[in-house]
Amino acid sequence: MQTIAATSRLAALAALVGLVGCSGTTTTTTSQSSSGSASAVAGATVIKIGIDMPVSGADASTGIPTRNGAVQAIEEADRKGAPAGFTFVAYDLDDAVQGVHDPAQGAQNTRAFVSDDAVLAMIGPFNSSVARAEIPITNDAGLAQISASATNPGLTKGPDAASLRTSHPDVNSFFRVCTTDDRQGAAGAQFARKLGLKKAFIVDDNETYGKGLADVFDAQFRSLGGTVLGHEHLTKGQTDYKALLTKANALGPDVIFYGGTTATGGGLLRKQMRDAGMAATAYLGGDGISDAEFETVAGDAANGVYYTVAAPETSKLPSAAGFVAAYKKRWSTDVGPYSANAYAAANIEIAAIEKAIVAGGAKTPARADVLKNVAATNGFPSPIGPIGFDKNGDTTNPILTVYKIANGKGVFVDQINLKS
Amino acid sequence: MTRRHAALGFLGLALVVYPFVDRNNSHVDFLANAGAFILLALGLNIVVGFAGLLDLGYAAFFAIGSYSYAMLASQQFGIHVPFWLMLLIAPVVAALFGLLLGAPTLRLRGDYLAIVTLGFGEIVPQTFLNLSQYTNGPNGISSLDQPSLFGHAFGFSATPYYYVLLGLIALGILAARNLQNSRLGRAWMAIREDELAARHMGINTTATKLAAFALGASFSGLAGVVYAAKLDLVSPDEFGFNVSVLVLSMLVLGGMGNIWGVIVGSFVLSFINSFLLPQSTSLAHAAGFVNVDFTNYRFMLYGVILVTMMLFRPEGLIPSRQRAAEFHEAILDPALAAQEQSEYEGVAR
Amino acid sequence: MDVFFQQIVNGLSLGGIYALIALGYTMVYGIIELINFAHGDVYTLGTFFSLAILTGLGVSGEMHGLPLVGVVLVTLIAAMLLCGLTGVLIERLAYRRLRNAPRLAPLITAIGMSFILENVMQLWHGPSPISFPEVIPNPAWALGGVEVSAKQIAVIGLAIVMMAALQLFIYKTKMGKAMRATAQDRDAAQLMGIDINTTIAVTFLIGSALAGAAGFVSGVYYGTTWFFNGFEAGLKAFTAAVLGGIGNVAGAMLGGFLIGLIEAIATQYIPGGAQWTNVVVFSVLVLVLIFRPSGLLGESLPEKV
Amino acid sequence: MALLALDNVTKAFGGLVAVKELTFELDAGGIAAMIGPNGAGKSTVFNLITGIYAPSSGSIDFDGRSLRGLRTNRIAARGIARTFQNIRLFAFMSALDNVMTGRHARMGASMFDSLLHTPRQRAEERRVRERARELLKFVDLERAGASYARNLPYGSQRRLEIARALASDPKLLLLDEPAAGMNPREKDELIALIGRIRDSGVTVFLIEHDMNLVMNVSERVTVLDHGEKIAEGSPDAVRRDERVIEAYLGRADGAA
Amino acid sequence: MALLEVDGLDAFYGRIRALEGVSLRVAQGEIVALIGANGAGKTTTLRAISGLMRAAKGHIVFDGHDIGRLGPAEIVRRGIGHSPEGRRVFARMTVRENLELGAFTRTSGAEFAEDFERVLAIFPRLRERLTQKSGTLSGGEQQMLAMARALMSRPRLLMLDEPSLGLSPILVQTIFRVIREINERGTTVLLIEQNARQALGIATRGYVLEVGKIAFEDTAANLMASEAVRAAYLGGGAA
Repeated sequence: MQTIAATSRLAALAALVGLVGCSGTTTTTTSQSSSGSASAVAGATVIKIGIDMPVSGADASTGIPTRNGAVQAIEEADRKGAPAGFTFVAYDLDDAVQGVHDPAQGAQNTRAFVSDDAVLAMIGPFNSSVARAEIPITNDAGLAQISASATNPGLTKGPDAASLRTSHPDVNSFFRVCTTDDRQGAAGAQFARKLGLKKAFIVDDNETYGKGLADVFDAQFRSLGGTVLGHEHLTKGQTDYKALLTKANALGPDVIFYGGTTATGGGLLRKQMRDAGMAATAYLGGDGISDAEFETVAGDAANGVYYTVAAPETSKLPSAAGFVAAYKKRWSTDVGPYSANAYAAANIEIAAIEKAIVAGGAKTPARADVLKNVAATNGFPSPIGPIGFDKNGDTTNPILTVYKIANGKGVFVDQINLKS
Repeated sequence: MTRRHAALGFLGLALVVYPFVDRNNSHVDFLANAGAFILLALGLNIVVGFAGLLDLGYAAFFAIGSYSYAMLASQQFGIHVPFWLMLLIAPVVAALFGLLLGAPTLRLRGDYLAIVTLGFGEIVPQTFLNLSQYTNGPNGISSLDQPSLFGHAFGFSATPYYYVLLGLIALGILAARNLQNSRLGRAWMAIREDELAARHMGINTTATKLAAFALGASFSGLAGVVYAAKLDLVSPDEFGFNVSVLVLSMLVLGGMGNIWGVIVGSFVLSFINSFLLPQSTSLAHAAGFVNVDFTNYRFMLYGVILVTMMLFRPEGLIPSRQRAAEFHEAILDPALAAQEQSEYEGVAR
Repeated sequence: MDVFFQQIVNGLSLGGIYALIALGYTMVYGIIELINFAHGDVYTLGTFFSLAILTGLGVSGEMHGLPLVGVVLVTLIAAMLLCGLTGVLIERLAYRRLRNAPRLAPLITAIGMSFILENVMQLWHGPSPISFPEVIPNPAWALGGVEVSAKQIAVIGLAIVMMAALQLFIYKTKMGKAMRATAQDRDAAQLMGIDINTTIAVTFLIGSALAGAAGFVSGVYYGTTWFFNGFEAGLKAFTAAVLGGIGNVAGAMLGGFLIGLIEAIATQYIPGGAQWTNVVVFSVLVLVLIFRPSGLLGESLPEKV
Repeated sequence: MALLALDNVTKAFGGLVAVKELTFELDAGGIAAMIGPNGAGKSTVFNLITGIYAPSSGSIDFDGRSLRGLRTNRIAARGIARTFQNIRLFAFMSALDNVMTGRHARMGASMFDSLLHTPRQRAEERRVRERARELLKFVDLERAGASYARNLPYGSQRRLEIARALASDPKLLLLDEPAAGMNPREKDELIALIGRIRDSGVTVFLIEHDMNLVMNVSERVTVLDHGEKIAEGSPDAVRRDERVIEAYLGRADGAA
Repeated sequence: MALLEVDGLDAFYGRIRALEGVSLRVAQGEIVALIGANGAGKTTTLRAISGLMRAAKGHIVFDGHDIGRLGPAEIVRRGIGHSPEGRRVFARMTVRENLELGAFTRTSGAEFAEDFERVLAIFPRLRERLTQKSGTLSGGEQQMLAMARALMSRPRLLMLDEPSLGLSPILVQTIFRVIREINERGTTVLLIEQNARQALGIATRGYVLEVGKIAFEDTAANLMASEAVRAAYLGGGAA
């Protein structure tokens, strides 16, 4: 008897999945048109652009502004008027679990995009480790995917990237509007040498992005004649780095290079350097520490820190001013380091979709057509300058910026264009 | 008996035809993921539900199963063991690790055992992360071999995995039921009830507990293989303490010791996790509450489930008769219980 | 050699925080044989409370002289009190009902409480790390090549003072004796006229208050925290309690300092040591439980007949 | 040759000597008893025989082989079964499952047999279930098979514990105060049951407080006081022994 | 009126009935012996009186007040001392600390000092062991400590559960002498003993428990002479 009861309850639940699943889809559709635009025409065909970002947890401070950039582009496009009979909506999902970006969650989100026929392109993810889980899926589905911020080189280049393109080895569906860590790491190493720093101690957070960045810096710094005294990986959740810093200090480094994010320890590491008697030692990191959080956590010790960002400085680009103002108006906060990137990425996809609609005689375009158009992007005007993609999906506009923190704010120091 | 068989048959049939009825791949994908967790829960149920050993590091065996597949069926070392063979190998590997951990620790008292397993659960993924020369560290191992059946590759559709899991769960249920009604199953129950008396029945308590550990681990290893193949990736941060607690919550919610309870518990929690919370979040966002994210509070939910269930219905929603009785009637005279406990601890070595 | 001694200082100051948390674990385990999983989160809550109090006092920067002493005392005591009350509340709501239930039940409840507390903190301050004002000036002194900062001295000192006070309390006061008696034999304690509900509540009060003190210290020392901070710290503190001999106050202190030292020494002397600290610490836990479950200072009682 | 032989066995806990230089033999067949006041060390003797404690000195032989160093489960497999002073049934298992568990040591099903329910395993289960039913019948519990052990009346629990012990086909059955808490009618039934067990060829060795029962069933009595053997012999002889009376009722002059 | 009156007590362990309608009374100044075989329910009766377990039915009236619903701590405060079976001294605490705990409900330091001296006068052996951990005491010393500890609450009724258990004959004599001494100093005693002759030897009256029920109740002298009691212990005598 008990088994029967159990079985029937199980069956009822199974039925419920179907129900909620269906209703879920419909509600999402209707609701998103409202979030997309008030001018959405009733009965218009909905085209969705998937957005996958970590918008909760430790990554939220950079994930949310990035998502906002993409959402803003979609809203603007819709307001401006999508091609007749169509309306654009954002379909955004969170890939953070328990406050930390999660590859499995990202993969699940991507599957949700792929299985929704209305999704013609996607933006995201934020993190490289998540991208690794997603690329095989978009590759399989032929869904154009542009990341604003995933900088790990292996996502687009070399055997690593090839291994991610499982289903269609000849087709690339993953693009990014940021430069890669090899460029960022190289830029960091160049800049460090330019400052005359000879001996580096490298610390990374043992995550895809941080370790990747640190590994490139490690190699580049050596090849530029520097000495690497040590290279250590942090344990997640650790808060006390004094022992590690004591170990580093004993070797007498000129600079601590940190590969990782503020959330994974970048700010604390800097803060504790002073306690470990290393206040005078230089500290250099990547874009992972390019957030306000870093200044908050490190406090006074933040001053003097250098970091690179894999994007041009928006204030230096006249094309950015309009975006920055609009962003502030829409979200009532300042732009994040990757907001403009995401905005640009979304616009590239929207343009590709519109082009496909026009070419296809106002029918809902196929994903393959959209993908083709995205891949063909060249000299696309954006707040971060003209954008084009090379055959790997990387931007042809590899401009990096170096900042130095002074009085608790990042100040432009140098712009490095690696194309030259 | 016939009604029960009919109900089961109907359920089975419904599950088999489901992907043909619901063409939404994300639903099938969800069900396949839920299936992996059902498999995990069935395994943990052997350890916690049957043998009464609290294992807080169960995700470690999941990791071991996943990494076995990733290392033995990918470009990583150029080894390409077929998926179907891995379904045999990985459970054995996981079981061996279960023995390795269990052998020295199973004489510990229940709560100490829980902590040791928790420690083990922390060490294993950290080790996979740190040994980056073999595991690619934080990047994990990607592009694993795609299973294929009669020349048809599984690809990225969830449907084939859904069927594989359906089959494995059916086998898992069968295995769990067989175990429960056997010499070994009785020995587990006996140990849970009274370890000292069990020894007097000629039961080798250490070996019997080890068997539970190894068998539970093997389920986890099996789930790991399928999960890794389906995700096409393993990375060290998928196997943390929260996964162990999630599976434990499934057991607590459904009813420890009851196979159907455990299945329902894991299904309900998977459903809430992967469907209800994200969908409600979307709804909230649509309604203008853009900063609401219900998925953030899934762990709050686990916590509430664990606490309220233990306080008010410790036997779970669909309890095993025996467990229900234990929780509700076992509150004997506390002094007597304490005395017996100390008496027993005095003699146990 | 300087590096070695520097690491000793690093290890001791890290261990001081573990020790303070471990005291609560050991007390609660001693009296009701429950691994109070939520204890690590009460510790984090201590940092959260301290931050709220400092914000309430309008403190956002370094203080000096008398105001410093006043602010530190007020914050410390208030955080301890609030954490203590939280502990009592947890015991009352979640554990008391299960005092005679099968052992798994309270342990599972404790895990649940831990998750609930973490999420409450997440609701409170969001999921990102939050920063803690620099209240205490932090001069450092070089002692023959070894750098010791004021905060490090404060951490180690506070841990030792707290433990000494706790020892005094447990051995010299009536309530302390009631706690020890209840820990050894609950029935016999009742026959002495000891109200065990009160005694257990007081144990939670004190243990949680010590975690609150640790939370305050950690806020001042690291200047940051986040809602999930307590999980790992709690686990390590529990390891410390087990290493020292669970139920033993001095053992918890010893274990805490040892775990801190092990972490520091492992970082220094294992190549790439920073990424192995957790593995090393949890291996210690596993090994201690296997080979010496009674811990370093644990008493092995004469066998009961 | 003796079935069970204790030779100069001493067991000390810390400073406390619970059993002191105890020597006695038990022949196969028949019913023997060990009596003595509370705390005399009787249960300790059982715990020594069943391997819960290791003797501090001395040796225990069973069926011609030493039990030294054997763990409890191995000793049970050798053919010594027991019941407990404070009933230790598997409270939340059915009576039938309790008895079937008692058969554990005589069953051959491996983990894989259990997992796969091999034909061999199924045949064995059938046999064991059949045997368990017989045993329940043997102790007059044939209708209690499906009940949880703990839901049975006290007297039935005692008998169930005996059935469980008998399930392993022991050569020697140790009964630790089997009549404790029983009413006179239950005691009579118990006496009859113990007789039937003896008749089935199992040697019975019991600890008992109830002298009536001891005198009625046992052929040989060993008296323990303060861990030492103070008398041994037929029930009648033991009952008349001054030291025994003194040990039990206390010294007469103590009352004065 | 009796100091303690127990009326129709029923108690259960799980579903097993341990006591069935147990009634007994102890008058001021008496020593009452409660005897019976193992498992008869003697310890359960004491545990119910001191509040360690709750009776399912019946009344327990102490000094005119119903104490059946009170917690053990309050019952101690009202004047019932209970030295439990198996001594249950706090093994990891010193003898002195054990005695201090015995006086837990008392607040007056002066009274404490007085009682401390009084108790040590009764048990001079304990004085030599004051700083020793009580777990290291011999069985007899532990028994003395358990009794001394119970006396430290200055109880009006002292309940002793098997005080002679496991003690050598010579120590048994001492213990019984002390019980009588305590009684003579004004404390009423309820005594559980398996050493029936000894117990009845010092008791005023006695009760015989059999399987959870009171089987006999009489003056100690009558019970001692009774064949039924003899039968209950040695068996066969009446047959």
